[in-house]
Parts: sequence; C-alpha cells; structure tokens
Amino acid sequence: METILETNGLTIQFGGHKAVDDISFSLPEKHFKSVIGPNGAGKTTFFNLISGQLSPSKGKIFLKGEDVTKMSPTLRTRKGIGRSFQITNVFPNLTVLENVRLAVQSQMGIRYQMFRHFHSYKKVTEEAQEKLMLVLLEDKAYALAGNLAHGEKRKLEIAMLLALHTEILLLDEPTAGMSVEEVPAILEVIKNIKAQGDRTIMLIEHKMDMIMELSDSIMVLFNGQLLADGAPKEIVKNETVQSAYLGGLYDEFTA
Amino acid sequence: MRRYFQVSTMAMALVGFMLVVLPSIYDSRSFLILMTQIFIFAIFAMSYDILLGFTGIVSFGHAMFFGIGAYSTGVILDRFDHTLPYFFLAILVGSLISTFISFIVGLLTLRLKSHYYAMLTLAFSGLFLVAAEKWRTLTKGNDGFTFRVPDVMIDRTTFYFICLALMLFVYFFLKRITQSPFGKVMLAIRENEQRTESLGFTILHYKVLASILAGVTASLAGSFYVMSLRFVNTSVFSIDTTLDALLMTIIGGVGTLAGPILGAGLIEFAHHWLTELAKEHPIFERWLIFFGILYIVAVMFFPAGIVGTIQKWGRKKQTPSKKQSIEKHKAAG
Amino acid sequence: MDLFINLTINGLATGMLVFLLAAGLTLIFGLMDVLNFAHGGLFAWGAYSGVWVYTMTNSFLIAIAGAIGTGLVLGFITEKIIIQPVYGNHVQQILITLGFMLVLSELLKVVWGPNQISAKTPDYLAGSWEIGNVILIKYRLFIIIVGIIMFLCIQFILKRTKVGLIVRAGVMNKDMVQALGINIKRVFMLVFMVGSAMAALGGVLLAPYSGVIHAEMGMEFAILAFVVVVIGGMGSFPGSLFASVLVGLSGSFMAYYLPDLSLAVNMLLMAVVLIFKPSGLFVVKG
Amino acid sequence: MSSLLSVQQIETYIGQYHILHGVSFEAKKGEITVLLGRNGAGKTTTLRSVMGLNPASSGSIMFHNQDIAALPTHKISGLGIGYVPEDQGIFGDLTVEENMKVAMKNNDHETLERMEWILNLFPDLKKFWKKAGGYLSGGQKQMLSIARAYINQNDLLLIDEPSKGLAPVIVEKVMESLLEMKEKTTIVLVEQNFLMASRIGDCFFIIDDGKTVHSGDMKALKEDEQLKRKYLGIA
Amino acid sequence: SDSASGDGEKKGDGSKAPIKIGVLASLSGALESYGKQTKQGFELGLDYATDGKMEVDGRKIKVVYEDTETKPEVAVQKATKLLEEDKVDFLVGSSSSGDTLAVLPLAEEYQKVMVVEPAVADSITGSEFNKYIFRTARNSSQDAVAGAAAIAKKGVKIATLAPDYSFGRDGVAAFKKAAEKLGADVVLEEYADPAATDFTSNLQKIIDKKPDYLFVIWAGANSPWNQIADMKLQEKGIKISTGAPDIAALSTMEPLVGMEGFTVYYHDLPNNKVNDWLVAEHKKRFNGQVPDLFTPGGMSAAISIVEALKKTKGDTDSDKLIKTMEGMSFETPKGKMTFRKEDHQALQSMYAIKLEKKEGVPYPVPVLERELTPEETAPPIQN
Ligand SMILES: Nc1ncnc2c1ncn2[C@@H]1O[C@H](COP(=O)(O)OP(=O)(O)OP(=O)(O)O)[C@@H](O)[C@H]1O
Ligand SMILES: Nc1ncnc2c1ncn2[C@@H]1O[C@H](COP(=O)(O)OP(=O)(O)OP(=O)(O)O)[C@@H](O)[C@H]1O
Ligand SMILES: [Mg+2]
Ligand SMILES: [Mg+2]
Repeated sequence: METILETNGLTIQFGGHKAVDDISFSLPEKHFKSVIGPNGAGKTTFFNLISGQLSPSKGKIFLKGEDVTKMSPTLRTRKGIGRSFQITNVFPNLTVLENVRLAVQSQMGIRYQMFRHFHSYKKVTEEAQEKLMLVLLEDKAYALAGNLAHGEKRKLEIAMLLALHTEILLLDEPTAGMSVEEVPAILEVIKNIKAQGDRTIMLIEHKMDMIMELSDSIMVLFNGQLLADGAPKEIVKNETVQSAYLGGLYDEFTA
Repeated sequence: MRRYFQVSTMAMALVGFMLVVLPSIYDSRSFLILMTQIFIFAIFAMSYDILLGFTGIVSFGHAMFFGIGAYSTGVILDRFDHTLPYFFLAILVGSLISTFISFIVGLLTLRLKSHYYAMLTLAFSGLFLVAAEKWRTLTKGNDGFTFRVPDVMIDRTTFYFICLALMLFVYFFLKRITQSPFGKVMLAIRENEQRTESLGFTILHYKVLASILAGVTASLAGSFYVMSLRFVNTSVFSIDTTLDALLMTIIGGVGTLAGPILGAGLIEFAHHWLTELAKEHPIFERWLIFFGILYIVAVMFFPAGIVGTIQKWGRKKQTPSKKQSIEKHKAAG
Repeated sequence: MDLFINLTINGLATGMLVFLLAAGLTLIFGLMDVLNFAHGGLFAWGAYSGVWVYTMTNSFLIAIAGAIGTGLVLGFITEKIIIQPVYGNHVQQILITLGFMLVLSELLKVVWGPNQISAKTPDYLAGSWEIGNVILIKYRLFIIIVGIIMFLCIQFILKRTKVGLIVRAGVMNKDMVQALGINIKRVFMLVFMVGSAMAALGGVLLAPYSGVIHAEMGMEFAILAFVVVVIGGMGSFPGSLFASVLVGLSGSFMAYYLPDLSLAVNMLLMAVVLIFKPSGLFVVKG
Repeated sequence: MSSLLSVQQIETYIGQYHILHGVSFEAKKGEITVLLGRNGAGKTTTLRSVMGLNPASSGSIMFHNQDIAALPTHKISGLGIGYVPEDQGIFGDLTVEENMKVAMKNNDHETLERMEWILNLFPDLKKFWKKAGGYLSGGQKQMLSIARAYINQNDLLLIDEPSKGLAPVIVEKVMESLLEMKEKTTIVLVEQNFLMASRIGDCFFIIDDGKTVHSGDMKALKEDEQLKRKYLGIA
Repeated sequence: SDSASGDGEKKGDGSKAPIKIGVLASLSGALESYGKQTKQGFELGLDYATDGKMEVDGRKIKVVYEDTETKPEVAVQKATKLLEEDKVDFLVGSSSSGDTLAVLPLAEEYQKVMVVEPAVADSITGSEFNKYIFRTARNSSQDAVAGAAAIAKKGVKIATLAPDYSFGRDGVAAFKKAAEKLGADVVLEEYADPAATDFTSNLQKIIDKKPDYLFVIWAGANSPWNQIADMKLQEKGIKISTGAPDIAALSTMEPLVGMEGFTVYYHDLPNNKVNDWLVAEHKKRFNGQVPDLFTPGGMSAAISIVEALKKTKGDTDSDKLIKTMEGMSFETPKGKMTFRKEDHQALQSMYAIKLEKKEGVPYPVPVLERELTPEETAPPIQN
C-alpha cells in the first residue's frame, strides 16, 4: 500500500519542553492507526502539527510525497487532512445545521461566492442534514450549537469532520464524554467509514476496548517520543505501556 | 428561518415604498434633509455592521473611510468642476483610496485579535485627521471649505430620492452578500476563527475582503454626506463620527442590516425631537442627559439591539420547544 | 544638557500624569475587560468635585479626599446600574457607557454650570525652582512622586493579594470563580470602585496642572488612557507606567525636535507598537 | 446513614428552555453516589442547579438540612461543596499555580498537606506548575480541575465526568483517590465510564429527559442486565 | 400707510407680516457658553434697537433660536429648517467657524442675508464669501492686527505661540503681517498640539530666542498660562501678550497679571451710551451679571439688522438689504461699526489692555490702555 502521510524527525518545543520529540512515522493509505499515550504525551500536539495548527521547530511532514510542512491549516484541509478537536470547538451562536453546512460548503469549494443566496445551494443543506442523521443529531438541527449538551457537541464535531470528506481523518478523542448508550452508535459510524475503505484514519483515544476493536495498528507516545508502533496485540503486551499507561484497569486486554 | 428573511425583505420593500411616496405627502424640506441624513448615516452604519456584526471585527477608526470619501468628493468638486462626471470620479477616487487603505490596514492587523484592529484603526484615523489638518493647501485645515454640487443634486427632493435609492441599493446588495455562502463564512469567522480556518477557509482573505467592502461603503456614505452639506471639514475624521456609526449599529441591532437603518433613524429622530423639546421645556435644556438615558435604556430593554431583540422573540416562537423535540426523539427511537 | 534635563523632567511629569489617568482604566479595561467609555466622565467628576471642595475648604488634601470619595460613590453607582448587566459583552458596554458618559458630563453642567472653571494650585506646590537653566516646576515634581507612590501601592496590593488573580479568573469564567466560593460580584464591584476612585484622583490632580477644568475634559483624556493601556499591554501596571512615560517623553522630545509630527505622536506611537508588538509592550504573564 | 445532600423534585429552566422537570436524588454521608443517563439527559444541569449556577425554579435542595436552593453560588461553595465542572473550567491565562491559588480557601497547614498529596497524585501538575492553564493537554486540564476541588476540605464534592480524557492509569489513580477521600467527603459523581462508575459507586440514580427515572444500589445494577439495557443501552 | 415694495409680505387682511430672524448658536456642547452669550446679546439688541417694541415700521420681529451643537450637519439641518419652515428673512450665527462655513452656501441658495456672529475664521468673509454674508464679529485678522497694534513697534522682537490648527495658523500669519508692518520682528513661531498638557518644548525654544514679547493665540481650555508662569518667562524679561478671553477664562489667567494685550470686549472698556444701556440692562435681567465677551456681538448683530430694516422701511428684499447694509454704519456697545463694502466685514474698535488685579473681582481685569480705532484694526480684504 502507498504511504499517504509521513513525518520526518518532527519536533516542537515550547520553551524548554519538547512536546513532540523527533517523531518519524509513515501512514499507509486506508489504514486505521490509533495513537495512545499518557496525558501530556504529545498526542494532540502531534495532530496539531499534522493539521497545521502548530508549526514544528524541526522536521518535515509529507502528504502523498509532497512537503506540506509550511502550509497553512486551510490549505492542508483542502489537500485532504481533516480533523476533529479534543476540546469542543464549534460555532456556538450558529445552528447545528449551519455548523455542518459550513463544512459541506468548504468541501464543495463554495468559498467566495458573494452574490447568490445560500438557499440556492440545496445540495449543501441536504448533505449537511444527511451528516447530522449519521451522528444521531438530526432533531437538534435548529438548536444553537452552544446550547448542546457536552456529548451532543462531540457528535457535532464528528459530523463536521465527516462533511469535509477528507482523505485523512484525525479524530481526537471523539467519544470522550459521550454516553455509554451512544458510543456504540458512533463506533458504528466510524466502522462504516472504515469499511467503505476510502479513508485513512488516525484516532486518539483512551478507551482501549474501542481501540482494540478498530485499529490496524497502534502508535504509542511517551513524553513526546515515539515509544512503539505496531499491531494492537503486540502493543498492549509492551511492559512500559502496561505499567505507565494502562495500569490495572484494562487487565482484560493484556490477559 | 427562511420565512423570516422573506418577511424582512418584504418589510424593507414596504418601508422603501413609503419613503418614496413620503415627499409627496409631507414635503417639508428640512424634514427631507433630516431623512436624507438618516439614509446616509444608515449606509455608514451598515458598512460598520459588515465589520462588527458580520465578521466580528471592532473598529474605532471607521471614520477614516468616511472621511476619505468626504474629502475626495469635496476636493474634486471644488478643484475641478461641480458636474456629475466629476462627482462620479470623486466616488471612484474615494473608493480606490479606501480599498487601498483598508487593504493595507487589513493585512497589517487582521491577523491579530480584533481588539488590536480596533486600536490600530483608531491610530490610523487619528493620523488621517492630523493629515487633513496639516495638508492645508488641499484641505484648508480644520475650518474646512464649502463647494458646489452638480446641478441635479441641488434640489433637496431629488437628492432625497437619490440617497433613498442608494440606501435601498446598499441594503439589498449587502443583504445578498451576507446571505451568500461568502457571508456565511463571515459569520463563521465572527463565531470562531480558528475553527473556520480548519474547515478550509482562508480567514485573512475574508477579513480583508470584509474590511474593503466596509471601507468602500463607508467612503460612499462620506461622499454623500458632504454632498448634503456642500461643505467638508476635519470633523469627518473624528472619533465622534466613528462612535455615531457604532451607536446606530448597536442600538439597532448588531448583525442585522435593518438594525443600522433603524438605529440611524432612531438616533436622528430622538435627537431632533429632544432638541425641539429643549426649546419648549426648560427641563429639556440639558437634553443630552435624556439622550444618554436613551442609550442606557436601550441596552437594558433591547440587549441585542432593537431588531436583534425582536428577531430573538421571533425565533423563540419558531423553534419547537424542548419537550416537543424530545417527544419526536422518542417517537423516532 | 540643561535642555535635555528640562525636556526629560517635564516629559516624565506629563507621563506620570497620563499614568495617573490611565491607572484606573488599567484596572477597569485592562484587568476587568470592561470597555468603559464613561471613564472620562469620572476624571471630570473627580476634577470638578475636587476643585469645588478645594474652594470650600482651601485644603488640597481634603480636595483630594473629596475627589476620591466622589470616585468611589460614582464607581459604585456605575458598576451597579450600568456595568453589571453588561459584563462580558463589549458591544453593549460601548452603547451603555457612552450613554452614561453623556449623562455624567451634562450633569456636571447642571451642578456647576457650563463654563470652564479655573483650578488653583495650592501655594506650597505653586511655582518652580531654577537651578542653572534647569527649571523644576514644583507641581510637576509632586505629580511624579504621587505617580510613583500610586504605582508602588498598586503593585504591592496586586502582588500580595489574590485580587488580581481573582479578577482575571472572573473575566475568563465567572461561574467557576463563584463555584470556588468567591463572591465575584463583590470583588468586581470593589475593583471597579477603586478604578473609578483612581480616575477621579487623576482628574483632581490634573486640574491644577492645566489650571482649568471643563465638562468635556473627560473624553479627550480617556482616549489617551485607552491608548496607554493598550500599548502598555492589557492589565499590566508596569506596562501602563512604561507606556505613559513613553507617551510623555516622546511628546516632549518630538515637540522640540520634530514639531511637525508632534500632533501625530501618540497615534504614531500606538501604530508602531501595535504593528511590531501587537500584544503591547508588557504582557501580563500567565 | 443520613443523607448529606437531598435533592427533591427540582425543576430548572435555562433561558426559556425547561431542562429539568423533577430530578430527585440523595447523597448519603460517606458514600459515592453516581448519576447516570444518556447525553442531554440533564445530569450536568442537575449538578449546576445544586451549585446554584442554574438555580432551580422549584423543588428543594437540602444540604446539612439547610435549604440551599435559593443561595448564591459562592455561598453554596462556602458551605463546603467542591465542584469539578464538565468543561473543567480552567482559567486559561493563569498558571497552574495561580489556578490553585484562586481555589485555595485557606493557607493553613492542612491545606499545604493536601497540596502535597495532590501533587503526588498528579505529578504532571508539579511539572507544569508555572505553565498557563490554557496550554495544558486535555488530560492535564482535567487533573487540574480535580485538583482545585481537592485542595479544600469539603464535605461534598460534585464531580462531572472526571475520567473524560484521562489515561487509564490516571483514571485508576482518580478512582483510588475518591475512595480514599470518601471517609471525610461525600461524593456525587456523573460518569459515562460505566466501568469506573460501577467499581466505586455505592448507589446510583438514572436521569432521563430531565427526570429521575430509576435509582438503587450499584451492586444490583451491575447484575441487572435488563435495567442496564433499558436505561443505559448496554449489556 | 404702506411703503414696502410689497413682495408678498402683506397678509391678505392688510396687517403686516412679521419679520423673522433665525439665530444659530451652540446652545449645548463645548461652546455652550458662547452660544448663550450671543443669544442674550441678540435679545437685548432687539429690545434696544426697537425701544422694546420688537417691531420695525409696523412689522413685528420674531426670532427663532436653533442649537447647532457645534456640528456642521446639525447646523445645516437647522438652518434649512429656519429657511424652509420658519421662512426666516435673516440668518444669524454661529458660535463655531465650522458650523458657519457649512451654512454659508444655504444663505446663498435661499438668497437670505446672514449676519455672522461670533465665528472668526477669515475664510467666511474671505475665500468662502458670498454676497449675502455680513459679519458683525471681528475676524481672526482683526484680532491679529489688534494684537500687533498693542505691542508691535519698531525693533521689537516677538515670538508667537499658537495651537496647531487653522485658528492658530491663520491668526499667526495675520499677526505676523501686521506686526512686521509696524516694524516689529517676528523671530519665532511655535505651534503646540491644541490638546497639549505640556508646553515645555515650545517655551524652551522661546526662552532660547530671548524675544521681547511672547504673543499667544489660544482658545480651548488647556491653556499654557500656568506653565508660562512656572517657567518664569516674565522674570526672564519676556513680556506676554494675548487676547483677553471671556470672564470664565480670564479667571485662569491669574499667572499673567501684568500682561499687555488686546480684547474684543470687556464690559467697562467702551465708553458710550449703548454700552451703558447694555451693562445696566444685562445686570437687571440676569441677576447682576455683567455682559461677557460675545454679548455685545449678539447685540450688534441685532442692531445691524434693525438699522438696515429701518432704512429699507421694513422691506426684507435681500438685494435691497444688501445694498443698504454695504457701507452701513451703526452704533453698537463697541461704538460705531461699519460694514465694509468689499467683504461685508464690520470694522470695529478693539481695545489694547493690560491685565490687572482688582479688589473684589475674582479674576484679573483687562484695563484699558488705548482704544484701537476701526481703521487701525481693519483687516486686509481677502475675498
Ligand atoms: N501551545 C502550547 N504551549 C505550551 N505547551 C504546550 C502547548 N500545547 C501543548 N503543550 C504541552 O505539550 C504537552 C503535550 O500536550 P498534548 O496536548 O499534545 O498532550 P496529549 O497527549 O494530547 O494529552 P491528553 O491525553 O491529556 O490530551 C503538554 O505537556 C502540554 O502542556
Ligand atoms: N444553555 C442552554 N440552553 C438551552 N438548552 C440547553 C442549555 N444547556 C443545556 N441545554 C440542553 O439541556 C439538556 C440537558 O443538558 P445537560 O448538559 O444537563 O445534559 P447531560 O446529561 O450533562 O449530557 P452529557 O452527558 O452530554 O453531558 C440538553 O438537551 C441540552 O441541549
Ligand atoms: Mg490530547
Ligand atoms: Mg453533561
């Protein structure tokens, strides 16, 4: 399989502290990779570097062989890197539908059209509604996003990401705070996307059951460094991972 | 939602129609002048709202563009000839300078938090004020100068119709823009810049475009403002001019285009009415106190501005109540 | 050399005066994030009430106390009626405080009439010393000293207590601060009152400086105060002090060496600072 | 055992929305009470109502046998109730140290001792003591938020989804710390992580559509597959 | 019976239509006190000129006052209202040059005589002049000429200090011309920010130049007087000269006691009947207060209008009025004024004064040194 994303010695330093330290990895196309590691290991920062929210102090990022290190987040999104945020990040005073519609609009490349009414873009609205249905949020379409309960906002995040239709999806703890009842539904959504087989997905999660079920491979970050990268079964057997990350809570996986 | 916009368009068309027939019913010319000034300030306030209400950019120097339009018009009509072609030239020159300046200021500061844009525009407009003061061969300093206007514009009634048409045009034009996909992105930027960026929109482009749009519209308002006075002086660059636009926009409703129009009307009428009262009743001699109280009361009773607050009431009625939506949810599940 | 000293001392004094005017705004705008356009009204009220008390009692100290008292009372009223409903909303703050500004400055005229009023300098602060060609104006030295004392007091309070932290935390997340057991309303109220009292103090000290007070004096200086707060770095007292002194000195030196630019000096200064250091000269660290 | 906190039939509006219509629960002294329910059920709103952040318009909230429903938030907190909000409520521009300082009600020996205990529990906080809260990682923010609630001696702690975003090993530590504290401090927990909830919870209340729909002993719930399926959608 | 030319002033029933006058003044805002002086002066003037009858040749006089708030757009709005709705025959005003300039084209458009009072900008009777404009106020150049006349002599070295805007720049230019004509030498022109609180740089330069006089043109509240005293200019042998302002501002000039300058008006300077009447009547009406700087101006404007009307026998035809008023002389509290034919500027007396402390007066008082005759202070014709 071809490599879609690759980093080379990626490093970022905040003051004296290296949050991401010399990470080189490559991600094959249509692969599902999870990223785990203790809090503050640098997972989110790693995503921020890939998606362009932060620019590295050192190292390079390649998307399909092209050096994208210096590109703006906007351009990277257009080139196919989409992401969701760990800290809920939506447009609070716009309706839920409007939130998703903006993503669809961007995906369809409708950017500087000033003189046509947005209602004449029926497709955009339809597409947005479809995405809301997918994440079980259709009956909140006209609520203001800022008034959603926490779990609902997480779902909205995912809908917006899906609407972007990017080749690469970076999911940062998509189900954190989602209710036990709904996690399976979202899991289903992610599984479906995976099953369609046209996306490459990276997932940050602390829910090991979910990770084990979905991942083709897992990479482990520790103190900003890449500790291990391999098949799920092997990773959970790694002693450092067990003692410093998993603790005793997930004995069942290691057994 | 959709229905609301249609309602507002109809309402505006109705108001427009009433304003068209107004002069034939009530032809007091000083009243027409008051109305004309309302139209012009409404344009200016709408231009401000493009920044504040639709893109979330606060500017304390919007008078800069107003003044650019004003002086372009004054100087060109005074120096060359007071004919229509020169007036169009003046508008063009004003727009070009405004485009240029807003482009530069935008590029310099729109990367930053809007807060700094506000202060930097304040600084720039201050510099323009000083320039208008100091370039005395062109501007005659702060006393300013009078000039003649093209013949068709001399008649106050004609000028009334021109300004009314212009205001309606600007309203519908800006409305179309704010409801275009472009306008939706502006709103998104107002709500959450960083998120807009990660959706694949280059926010700087939008902000600079919004700033140019606002600048050119303000410059247009400035041109017509001095046309109505046939006189220009440095007060067009003053902070008070910016504050006027700001007050009209906020009192009418930030983020709505009808708001600034209503705001302009409200403030001008309140002003007119209070000063009239001041002549008759001695307690109103200090009418500015009542004017100040008007602002205070407006904030207390119409926190989102008049149009904004009314819109909110409308929305309350339209959205299904929470209970209904839950029942729906259950029925679906 | 004498010229240099003269320009420096007077620039410094102007700077300190600006600092005294801006200090209250550093609290209210810089720290509490309230766009208070009525702040200038508080200068004017401080000045008028101070001058009035001075003519009644002939004691400058009582005048200062009177101004501070006026500031506290007005601060209380302003916070309670005008500011409380609009915390966190800049747009509403602009409208309501501009409205209140009109009310404040018109009320001045109701109480003291529309004419400008002359303000005397107390005898022991009037006049100047001349050493060689260096002229030391007593009142200006006094302003410099008061400015320094004020700065030290504020710094001491902010460093020794949690007030500064609480206010900043309250601006970011009011609910959370309350959930931590702090009566944030009361804290905001107190800080606002102190800020207003500082404004009033600035006003009464300004009066003998320029020798005359008038109802419109507020707005003029309020804008300068905003400029200082922004270029100094929001909410930073060392920043405000530095920026004020910068404004004072550059005004004084520019007027001498580049008189043609002196009208534009404050705006130029602000433009340059904002373009090169958009967060202001001093950033409140955190 | 007597109940320290007793919430009876509260109704809460946010703006014009009627969010809670009849939530009741009790927290007994020395126990960990868990509130369960799907997204949007009203759990967070319930805690906020107890804290006075979204005051209940009717119903009673008794704490130490005193009705606190009408008290302002800071007074409620002053009675000895700590709160970990769902969104962590970190003061982003303040450093970790300053965040803790704002939270500290006292500066006595006991508090300092607790501080030491907290920093041992979450060594990351010590590491980033002078760092702005806004720059912390998601999990670190969660730790800081918990730490702020731990620093004072409270009679009652209201904790909204503490495990969210935390690495498993930290979740375990938090669980242990809660068990450790429960002697002195009564705890009300909102938790989606059923594994955690079921391990440390003593009793539970299920909230749905803004109402309490079920309650009981945690042990019973663990075994009752039918109940779990019905209210929590898990088996 | 009826001697008017009869261009529609008569009402159908034969009784004569009133004459209407619209007065524009700043009755609120920063220039409020000037506006009120003008208004009071105007009222008194009408009473005086009509012997309290408020009519000329059988036609009643009606006055409408409007507040311009010192904003050009308001001034235009109010002036239009006066011209359109009230159908005034005369405009009078206003307190600021900006407002007045904005209204000038309206006077021309509506072909109504406008008597400018007390706006000073030279351009009103200069570059922006139209034939309907008459001015009873003195202009900047007259101030300057008077200022020069008070101090300029052969060989005298003078430095100037003025605010850095039109008012200051125009004033200094005119002063310089006048002073140099009298043989004096203007050695330094300093301009300060009109909002300045610190004048060190300007004063320092002035000290360095060692002039005989410092001539100050200043308007606005933040005056340089305190600092001039503090920097001991007078002790260094630099005499200060400036125009004495209104009473409220005089009280800020304590440090300048002893200065020689000029003034437009102070109530005990002119010695004539009109002024005696003004002072007495003013005291009577406004509980003991004396008329201030611009009160006589308002009165003069009223007198000039009434006098012109008397001459036309109540005819308000503008062309006739203009012809009448050009070159017309009339008695005012400041003595005889004459509207110069060329630019309709009223030539008038000014007063060279010295500021002195007087027992029982809480401000320094301008004491007459010499009355400057209208011819002496005649400004150049600039239109
Ligand atoms: N902008 C920033 N400035 C300074 N430090 C930062 C910044 N962003 C992240 N850090 C630091 O980098 C480290 C890694 O943070 P990151 O958010 O990547 O962790 P994470 O692995 O996502 O953790 P979590 O599981 O808790 O979300 C943390 O110590 C954090 O404090
Ligand atoms: N400010 C608000 N305005 C309007 N509705 C709101 C507001 N806050 C919450 N709601 C609504 O109230 C309901 C309950 O919200 P709450 O946050 O209490 O749920 P929750 O049980 O905590 O959910 P989650 O598990 O997702 O955190 C939700 O339907 C939400 O949309
Ligand atoms: Mg993270
Ligand atoms: Mg919740």
